[in-house]
Amino acid sequence: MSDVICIFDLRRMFTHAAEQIRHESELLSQLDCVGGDGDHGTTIVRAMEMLEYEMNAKSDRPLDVRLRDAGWSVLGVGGGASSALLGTFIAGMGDVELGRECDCKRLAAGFASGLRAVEKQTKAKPGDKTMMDALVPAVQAIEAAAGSGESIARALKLAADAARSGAEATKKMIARYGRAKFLGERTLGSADAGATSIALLFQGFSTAFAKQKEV
Amino acid sequence: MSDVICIFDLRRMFTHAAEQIRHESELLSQLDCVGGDGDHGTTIVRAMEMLEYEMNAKSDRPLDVRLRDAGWSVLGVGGGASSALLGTFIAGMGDVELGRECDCKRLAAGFASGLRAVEKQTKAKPGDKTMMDALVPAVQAIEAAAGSGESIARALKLAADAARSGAEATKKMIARYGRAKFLGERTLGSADAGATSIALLFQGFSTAFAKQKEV
Amino acid sequence: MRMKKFINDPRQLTAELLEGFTLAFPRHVRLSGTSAIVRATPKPAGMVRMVTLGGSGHEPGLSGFVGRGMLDASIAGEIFAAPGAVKCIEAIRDACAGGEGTLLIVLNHAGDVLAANIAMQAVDREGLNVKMVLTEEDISSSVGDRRGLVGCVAVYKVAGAAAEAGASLERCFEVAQRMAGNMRTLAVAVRTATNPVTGQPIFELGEDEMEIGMGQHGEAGTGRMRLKSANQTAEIMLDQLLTDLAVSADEEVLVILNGAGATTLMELYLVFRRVAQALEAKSIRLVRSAIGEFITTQEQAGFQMMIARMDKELIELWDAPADTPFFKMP
Amino acid sequence: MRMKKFINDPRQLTAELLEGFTLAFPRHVRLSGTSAIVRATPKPAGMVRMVTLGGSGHEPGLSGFVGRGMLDASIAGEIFAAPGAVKCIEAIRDACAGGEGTLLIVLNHAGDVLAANIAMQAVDREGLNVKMVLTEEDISSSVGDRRGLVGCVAVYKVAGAAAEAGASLERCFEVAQRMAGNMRTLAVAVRTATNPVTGQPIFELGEDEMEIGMGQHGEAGTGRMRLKSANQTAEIMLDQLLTDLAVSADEEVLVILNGAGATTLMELYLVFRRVAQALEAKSIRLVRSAIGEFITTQEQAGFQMMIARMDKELIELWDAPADTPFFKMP
Ligand SMILES: Nc1ncnc2c1ncn2[C@@H]1O[C@H](COP(=O)(O)OP(=O)(O)O)[C@@H](O)[C@H]1O
Ligand SMILES: Nc1ncnc2c1ncn2[C@@H]1O[C@H](COP(=O)(O)OP(=O)(O)O)[C@@H](O)[C@H]1O
Ligand SMILES: [Mg+2]
Ligand SMILES: [Mg+2]
Ligand SMILES: [Mg+2]
Ligand SMILES: [Mg+2]
Repeated sequence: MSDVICIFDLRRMFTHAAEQIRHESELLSQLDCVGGDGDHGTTIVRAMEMLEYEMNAKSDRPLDVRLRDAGWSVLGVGGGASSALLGTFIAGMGDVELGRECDCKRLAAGFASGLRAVEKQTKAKPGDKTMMDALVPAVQAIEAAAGSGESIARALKLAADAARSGAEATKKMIARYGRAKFLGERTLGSADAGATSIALLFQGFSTAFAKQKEV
Repeated sequence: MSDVICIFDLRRMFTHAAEQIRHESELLSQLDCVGGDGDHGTTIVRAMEMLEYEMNAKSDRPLDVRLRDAGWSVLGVGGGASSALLGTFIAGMGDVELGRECDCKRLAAGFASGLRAVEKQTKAKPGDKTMMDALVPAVQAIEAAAGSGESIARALKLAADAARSGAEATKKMIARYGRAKFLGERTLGSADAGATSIALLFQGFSTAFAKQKEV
Repeated sequence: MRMKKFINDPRQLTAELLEGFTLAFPRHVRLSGTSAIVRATPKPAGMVRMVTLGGSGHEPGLSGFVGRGMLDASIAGEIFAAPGAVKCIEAIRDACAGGEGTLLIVLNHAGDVLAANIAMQAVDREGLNVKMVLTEEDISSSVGDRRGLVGCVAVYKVAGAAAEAGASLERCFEVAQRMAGNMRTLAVAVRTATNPVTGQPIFELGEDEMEIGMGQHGEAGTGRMRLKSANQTAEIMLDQLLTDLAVSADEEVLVILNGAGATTLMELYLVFRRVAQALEAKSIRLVRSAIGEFITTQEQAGFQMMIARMDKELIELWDAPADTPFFKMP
Repeated sequence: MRMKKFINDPRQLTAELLEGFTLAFPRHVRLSGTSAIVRATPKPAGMVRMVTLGGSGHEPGLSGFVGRGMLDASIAGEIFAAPGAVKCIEAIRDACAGGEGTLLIVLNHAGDVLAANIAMQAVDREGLNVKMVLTEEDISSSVGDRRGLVGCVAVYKVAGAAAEAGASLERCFEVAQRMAGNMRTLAVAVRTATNPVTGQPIFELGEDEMEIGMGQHGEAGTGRMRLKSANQTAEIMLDQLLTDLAVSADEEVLVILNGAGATTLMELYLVFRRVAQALEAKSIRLVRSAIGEFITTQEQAGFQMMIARMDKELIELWDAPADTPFFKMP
């Protein structure tokens, strides 16, 4: 069996990711209290549940179409800055052709395309204490892993690790985007809410995949 | 020296009474919290300070005129139910002629006249848990004392005692007038705010007079 | 809960707030003497004047409804305290000087009624043409001596419209009485206010308690219970109001929801939604409504629900133009 | 402070509040789709449409200003959350279908701007005639990326009046930009709000602390200090605003005081009084004002002070008739 993912894998990835995020939703809202409006847990769970729902819908369209539609659905439900960016990311993944099955290289191209879409909407870069601190290294890790011929499971594991370190690093940063940017030094010491949920997203992707391969 | 009071006595009476009430103003507001709006201390102090001010004004008008004007001044400043009734009481004292000096009998007639004026404005009777529970027995005590030839100091002492017992008795009553009437049994156990301040008023009248006579 | 308010010297509070209010609405109102808020542009001579009185601390409160189509004057007392009777006498005299008689609208609270009665006795002796209407619609107390709550605003509106249209004093009085007799209010609170002068809360409610039957000044009510949802609270209150007013199917009603201070409009919308649904289910016709903060109780959390039976004429008067600081009808 | 609110299922909160709102103001508004509040009676064809967007939980908030003379549509998000970009695209399409182009007014908050940008890219691709204005007047942050606070209401008012009078999209845009560029706002809080969905306060202030520079959703500010009097607070805030806007003597200004939720109108009057006195002392002419609750932050205690430089045309547009649920000009 070749190393590819199909809609069933994608479905499991999003189910696991939603699970992770739901589980930490109170923490995510608390992190958003530091400089934001204290609702990130609520908004990101709403977005994740929409993605889960879309991935579970019956349809035999290619993965890119599924992702694009799912991303736009998130852009439909609304939920602040994080949903707009997450929706853009997922929809953007579908801007490259993925077919009904795709290998690690294609998948990495999809993630890279999603990141490009996000970068069109925000000027935030790693270091600005936003979800970009987790998203950018995660996508780079997948690309690197795919480039050196790693398996999908391995690539996602590396992405999850990169996202987690990226989120962790936001603790030492001062926010420059989002609601928290007005607070300056006060945001030092606690992690960015959006970066933390992106780390959970990739952790969910990874564990879902790891588990599947163990079977 | 015959047993009469003049404007200097009246002045001292109101100064002492205002002093007593000011001293207990927090307690009076607290008592008003039970069934009322928690402001009796504030309103009654405002009224007493107006009376003090009026009594201290330079003028050689007769006592009845002084009292009538002072009462109407209280009706001018405003301050809820208690000021309206206190103002009416003091103004009503001036409805009988008191001259520039008056003896115990005349003074008792003045108090009785004040009470009649109040009774025209409220249907509350002793037993209804209002200031009437202190005011009615106080005035009756002065009248009785004057009738049996007691001194002014003694009459005011008896009035103060009667007012205090009357106020004390309101603890066992259920309010039937004023803001507290809507609360029924909840008002059991604590004294009526207005009755308590009337007791302090007469206590002030009495101590002022007692002190003067000691000199 | 410690008081946290933007105030200056508490003894100057009322004077300063009246000054601020008149500075904020120069097109509508001005201060006459120390405590009467009157229209910036008086009504033409020969028309009935509408006057009310009551304590401050309920902003927008009574004075917020002085203006074309509603009140001509509002006599403001100190915080939570009736104005002095003398002030009332002066304001009524002024009103009578300009108009064809004066309608005095008084909310049934001991202090206000005492001041109004003393004033009425005085102006009667002077032979002035004044009639008084008492609003007493709080169903938490028994018939015969009920408190006046937000319902006065409806009375100001309809009687004010009649006066503005040139009706006689008798006619304005009749309209005011009809409105007053056809309305019922009930208040609920979940958190009480602090008195801005004493700095103290009047009483405290438990962490998960609410109380139905509150007074206008944070006076405790008679129906303490566990905090309920918006829907349940709406139903409990509406049922009591409809029963007391004996409303039957096909009748037309006005509903006013009056926020106490801290309760959000968001919550009032939720409550209103259920009221509208419940009325619809009973085939009672919700013909008019007003939702907002009209007569508040400092930063108390809770609201008043008023329901009134309307007839064709009352609806027309409700719809008539009004232009006051806090109630406008185009 | 435990949350005590009259709500039902928190997940249904926004849907229920929009339903309650439209039930309460049937003469002014109706719901289009799930989350666009539009005028009950649309503007005649061939006129510019005014559209805004933003999260709920700020009632009356943006949707409270939909009606004649102000907005044509308001796209409501969930509590404190921008609406979805797709909803914005749909609402702008609808607006453009009826009118001569659409002016989209967006408060500068990351989520709102992201949604608006995605929507603008989409409708631009469709060739629709839409222009966007960003309001960013919160002086607590540095120039270039300031938050949008209550100032949007002034923009709705003047640009809405221009649109109502038949001005072109370019003209409405120019008016909106001029108003937006000439206004400055600063917020203060003494007690924070609880989020109605999570039930949690965003942060807590000490017993005798206040904080200047608060955001619109209870986001912490940057100027924590001891609680001050009404006069002192008014002076501190006004000075910062006047300096930032560089107002000089004889200029004409509009002042808006926007209550955060629990702070009483009584307190706002006191603050307003001092603002009026201070402006007078500086010979700055206070030509218009608005005082009340326009865009709230749940039961937060505090307020926003907005000051704007006005010119003859802006004043005329401010004075033009408006009839919306929470802003009326006769
Ligand atoms: N301009 C931006 N660019 C990138 N990320 C952003 C931006 N604004 C906000 N974010 C991210 O969104 C998170 C907050 O999301 P959320 O609380 O759901 O939305 P909102 O801030 O609208 O309430 C922040 O922690 C940050 O990671
Ligand atoms: N109708 C009445 N008759 C007699 N006394 C009354 C009446 N109403 C109120 N009071 C007295 O007034 C007191 C409350 O006074 P106060 O708090 O100053 O005024 P308010 O009730 O207007 O706030 C009550 O404790 C009671 O003694
Ligand atoms: Mg947030
Ligand atoms: Mg009282
Ligand atoms: Mg009082
Ligand atoms: Mg948010």
